[in-house]
Amino acid sequence: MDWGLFTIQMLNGVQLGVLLFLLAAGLTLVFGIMDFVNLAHGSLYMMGAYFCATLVQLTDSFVLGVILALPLTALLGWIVELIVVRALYTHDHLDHVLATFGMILCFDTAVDFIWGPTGMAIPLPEVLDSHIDLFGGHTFPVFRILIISTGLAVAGFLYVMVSHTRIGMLIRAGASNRTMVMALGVDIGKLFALVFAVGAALAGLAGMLIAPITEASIGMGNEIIIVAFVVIIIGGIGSIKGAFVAAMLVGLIDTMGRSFLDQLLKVFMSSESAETSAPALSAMAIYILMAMVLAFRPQGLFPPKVR
Amino acid sequence: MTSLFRTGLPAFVMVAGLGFLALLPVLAEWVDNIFLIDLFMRLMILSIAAVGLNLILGYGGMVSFGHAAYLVIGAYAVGIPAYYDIYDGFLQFAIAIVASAAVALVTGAIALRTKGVYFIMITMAFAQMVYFTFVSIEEYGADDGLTINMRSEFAGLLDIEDNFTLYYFVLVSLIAVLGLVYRIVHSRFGMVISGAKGNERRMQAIGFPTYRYRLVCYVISGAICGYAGALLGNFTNFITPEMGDWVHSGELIFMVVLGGAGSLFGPVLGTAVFILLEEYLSRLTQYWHFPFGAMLILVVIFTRGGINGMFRWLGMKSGIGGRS
Amino acid sequence: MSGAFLEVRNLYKSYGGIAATDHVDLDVRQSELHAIIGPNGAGKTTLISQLSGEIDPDGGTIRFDGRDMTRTPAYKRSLLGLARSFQITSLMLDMTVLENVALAVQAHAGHSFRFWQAARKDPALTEPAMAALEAVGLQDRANDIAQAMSHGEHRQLEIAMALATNPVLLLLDEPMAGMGVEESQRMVEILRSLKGEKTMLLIEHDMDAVFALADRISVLVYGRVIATGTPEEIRGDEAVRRAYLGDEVA
Amino acid sequence: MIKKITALAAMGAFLAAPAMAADKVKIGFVTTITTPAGVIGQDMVDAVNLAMEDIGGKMAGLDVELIIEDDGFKPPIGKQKVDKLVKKDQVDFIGGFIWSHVLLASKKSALDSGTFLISSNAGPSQIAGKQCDKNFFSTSWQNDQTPMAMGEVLNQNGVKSVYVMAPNYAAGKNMIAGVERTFKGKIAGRDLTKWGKDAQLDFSAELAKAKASGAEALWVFYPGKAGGALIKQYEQAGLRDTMPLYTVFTVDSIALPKLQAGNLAGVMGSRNTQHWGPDLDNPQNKKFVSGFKKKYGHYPSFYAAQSYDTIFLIKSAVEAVNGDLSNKDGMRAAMKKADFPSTRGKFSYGNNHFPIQNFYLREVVADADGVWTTKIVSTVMENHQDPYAAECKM
Repeated sequence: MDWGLFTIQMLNGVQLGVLLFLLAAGLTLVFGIMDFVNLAHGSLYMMGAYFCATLVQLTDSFVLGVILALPLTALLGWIVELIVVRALYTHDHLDHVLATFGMILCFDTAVDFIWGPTGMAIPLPEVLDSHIDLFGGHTFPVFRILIISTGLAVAGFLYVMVSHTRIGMLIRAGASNRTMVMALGVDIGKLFALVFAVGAALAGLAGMLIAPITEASIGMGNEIIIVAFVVIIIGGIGSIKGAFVAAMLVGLIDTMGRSFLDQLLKVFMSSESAETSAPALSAMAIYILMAMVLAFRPQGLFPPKVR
Repeated sequence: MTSLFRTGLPAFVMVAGLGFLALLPVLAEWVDNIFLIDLFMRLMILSIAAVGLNLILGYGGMVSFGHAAYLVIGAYAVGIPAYYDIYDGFLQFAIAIVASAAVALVTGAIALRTKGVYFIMITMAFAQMVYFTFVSIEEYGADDGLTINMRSEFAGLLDIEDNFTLYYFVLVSLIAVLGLVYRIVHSRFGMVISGAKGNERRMQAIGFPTYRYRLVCYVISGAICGYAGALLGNFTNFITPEMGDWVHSGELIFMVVLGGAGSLFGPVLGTAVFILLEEYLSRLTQYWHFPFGAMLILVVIFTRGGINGMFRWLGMKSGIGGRS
Repeated sequence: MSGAFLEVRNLYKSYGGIAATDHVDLDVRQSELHAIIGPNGAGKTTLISQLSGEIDPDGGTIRFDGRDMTRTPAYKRSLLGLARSFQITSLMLDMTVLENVALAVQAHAGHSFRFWQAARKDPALTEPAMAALEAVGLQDRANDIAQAMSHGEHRQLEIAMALATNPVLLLLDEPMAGMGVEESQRMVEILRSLKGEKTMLLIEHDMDAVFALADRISVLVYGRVIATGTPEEIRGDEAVRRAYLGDEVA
Repeated sequence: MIKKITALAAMGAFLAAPAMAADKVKIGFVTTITTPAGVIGQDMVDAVNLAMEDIGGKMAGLDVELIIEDDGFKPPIGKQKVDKLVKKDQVDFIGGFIWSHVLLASKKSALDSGTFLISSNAGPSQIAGKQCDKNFFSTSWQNDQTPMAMGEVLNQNGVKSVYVMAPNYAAGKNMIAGVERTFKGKIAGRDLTKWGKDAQLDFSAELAKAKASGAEALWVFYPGKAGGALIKQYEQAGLRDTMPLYTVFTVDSIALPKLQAGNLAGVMGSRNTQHWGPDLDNPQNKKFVSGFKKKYGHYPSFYAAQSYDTIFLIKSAVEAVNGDLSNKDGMRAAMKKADFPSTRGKFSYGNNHFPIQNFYLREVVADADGVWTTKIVSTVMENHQDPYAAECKM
């Protein structure tokens, strides 16, 4: 066993995990508090990436681009909540799925129309574009370290906010008992809009962090959103802690699968089939995990207490 | 007013619709556009799948977000034997039905333990597993798909190699599936299914082991989609795991809801609107997904119950193809 | 073994450390109408839900007609002759009145894995269903959608559905809740007409109805049975008076 | 009612479809317009439009009608579009096809109907070998050939071990087979990554594996946008100093502008193999490259060159039969001669209708205006025929 490689892959897994967490945090709050299924959450991830790419080109600064793109994505989220989502709260989950499916189509086409089909690269400043040396001749890209630390910082911030502030108290209460929050005389409409906008900004942030690696492109959110749903289902809908734990689990399983599963499969099958099957099987692993969790804990790992 | 599941379609509309479908190949020849046959064949095959999904979604209130998986299973039930030069249609279709039913039984047994959105997501998860299973099988083309060189053979009874014959085979299948679903939803079994949709707790309290009934219903629905998948494999002559992607499961739901969930002809209507819109909008502009998506949002926000609901919403007293 | 028709011993259920039913003992005799009263939050509905099998108790036993059914699933208890009505109206609202009752009949007419014959015109289902509707006076509304009916009629329909399963024991969870005076009066008449024929366990807040109907009464407070006896005995019981009746019945 | 209305509307629209005109050459062109891969399709469509202008919209005096269809990067959609072209539009030729799996899915529909099918890019081994067809022609190459050339280059550079990465689809597997065919050293490891609609673009785990494998060099095949992403991550992971990068179909005129915009200077001087280059010296290529740059403002890609060739190949066939489009045998025989001005210069067709042609080593350089492009360094394989031709019984 090459422990250096193992460590690097753990880091890669954690990096994927925090990215998923950023995406899942907003999703789980929106879902938990408003009981709203938002397939189009991935579109906000994409919009964040495109806003950021455009702003980085305009300002020539990655940091400035991100700082400006964040409120812009939040604003977009707020507008979406106002125009479309608000009208859907009284509908059932099936309607949510369909309407937000329609939103995905609209967002993807709008991006195609505005930015073209090519996709956009986000150039990084030199410091971030390099790598650091680890033990045993291994290296790790600086930017991925930035992703990990940003994700952990956001997780910490969310934890403090949810467990120690009044807004957080309302959010927790909302996730477990909606009527109670309304009984407290809180303007539920404002709370929803706020949570939706924050969720959008977090999704956008995830998009901004991945785009310098993979570029911003149309439909980039459509597959990862499904994984984000897997994360919040495993974690328990409405639970930030659950989202974090599940995101790490999923990130590590996926990355470790891609890294080591082919080696493992070669024990049983020809190396060629192993190389073809390994990526598919590691992608499948997270769904197996989810099915198992649901079979034994139908409410996920950390369901909010009262429901 | 006594019946719950009225077809609602005046007899002459149904006859006209079926008559149109029956005459279409002739019309297509006449206007020298045999592509119409392909278009309507695809429409009918997806209609069968939508009718199958409607059995659990519309009548049973179980929102399966993974029914495209059964299309894939059905299609590979034709494709894999064909890969080994086995073209016996009876065998292929039997495999399609049995395999989809078996997968539905296993996954349904787990999925039906959950409710609401958890059910939606777990059915999607199982569909993803099916998808990745076929992606991982190198022998049958993995991601690249599998070409089917010859269509199913029915021991001299029927030769569907010809598009004309296949077209009528599909049409008869559609009518048969509609008839089957009509019978099922009006039977005692169907009463239990729609009762459990209305109030599962109460159904248990009056003595129904609802889980078993729902599971059987889920299995029947999966088998119907598997059958549609076998037709699809024959029709396209080319199959890929991508047919089972979650987006296609979403589209199936859309077809059902668009036409009016829980009505006999609703899914057919919804599929027709979906396929024809797709065909025409995509011809008008490469940005056709935008109006398509916007329409979807508007339909959902302003109507409940699809096109049917839309007509009711517009003030037309009796909906079409569904109960009013 | 006391030989009671329904025998509950030591039944225990807690939520997050708070006991909803706290070691309840209860005997319901054959053919009696046994009422359970108690203040809000005393655990009455939790008790009934355990009896009907919707909630699993944490401990204790439930015996019905001599057999242990503490862990028997709800639908099986129904098939054994135990029927319940719900406190919050619980119907198949998008179906017609007749269909609601016919389903209850169907549940007890063998398995329903019958896929071909139309069920709605099956006299084997509709005739007993109509009879049950007549018993509660709803025969004229048979073909209306359940949703369209008044609250009082919903409660009557609840009873009709319970009756249609041909039960030997009826668990009635506040059948008169939210009813006007006239509607309550009707319900009392319906229950009176069933007395002697069916064994009934009645949870009710309407004390006039309870004392008019019940053969025996048990008083549940904070998940505990503090007294059981005839209406007169309960009226005279000091503990009950202190704990509960004192401010409600003068 | 609605059903009837829909049906009537459908009928009306279909009846209004243009009637067939016999005095027109109809060419269907299937490529990817939507999805991020649409950038390749756009380059191809641009080249086809340029070719149409250059021939004045006519072949043997007949008007040419071009019908462009989007395959959405998905094999089933590509097949549907081919069905439509064959049955509804009743085209005489179908060109295009970036992706091997789309071509494999579509070929039965086209060939069963007797329509000429011309691949402007994809060259899966199946069609070159056992499944070759008299009505199929390629204006590109067989998938294995370009990486075979690269294998030779690796040998020449004395590389002893290499780690290979490619997307998991028909062409990716062919490409790996190609490089392994000629490369004499050791394959230290292989990764096939998810492709298609949900293509994997984050290669962190794979690059870490490549590094840990101790291979001397990294060989990749990543067409389209994935190529840019891979090169970027290769740089970020600091592999440039330890593992030189060898690519096929990854660094091209589609990736380079973006790499230049992102100032990924590490790609400068990197080497790749190809049968063509914008600097290839022949009159047709000069006309094509300068015309393309003038019209669209950037260098054409090899996809564009092959698409341009496609139109000229068809033109040579139509002219050989003087516009008698029913004379399929005549047109086929004409195409077999490869008697048309090609951007790659003179070449001939093998028995399987794949070109027998040269492969060059190219290097990334800046041109006189500072624009990043490629320059041909040497010829790696001369008049090379693909290894599957022998399996083709034709």
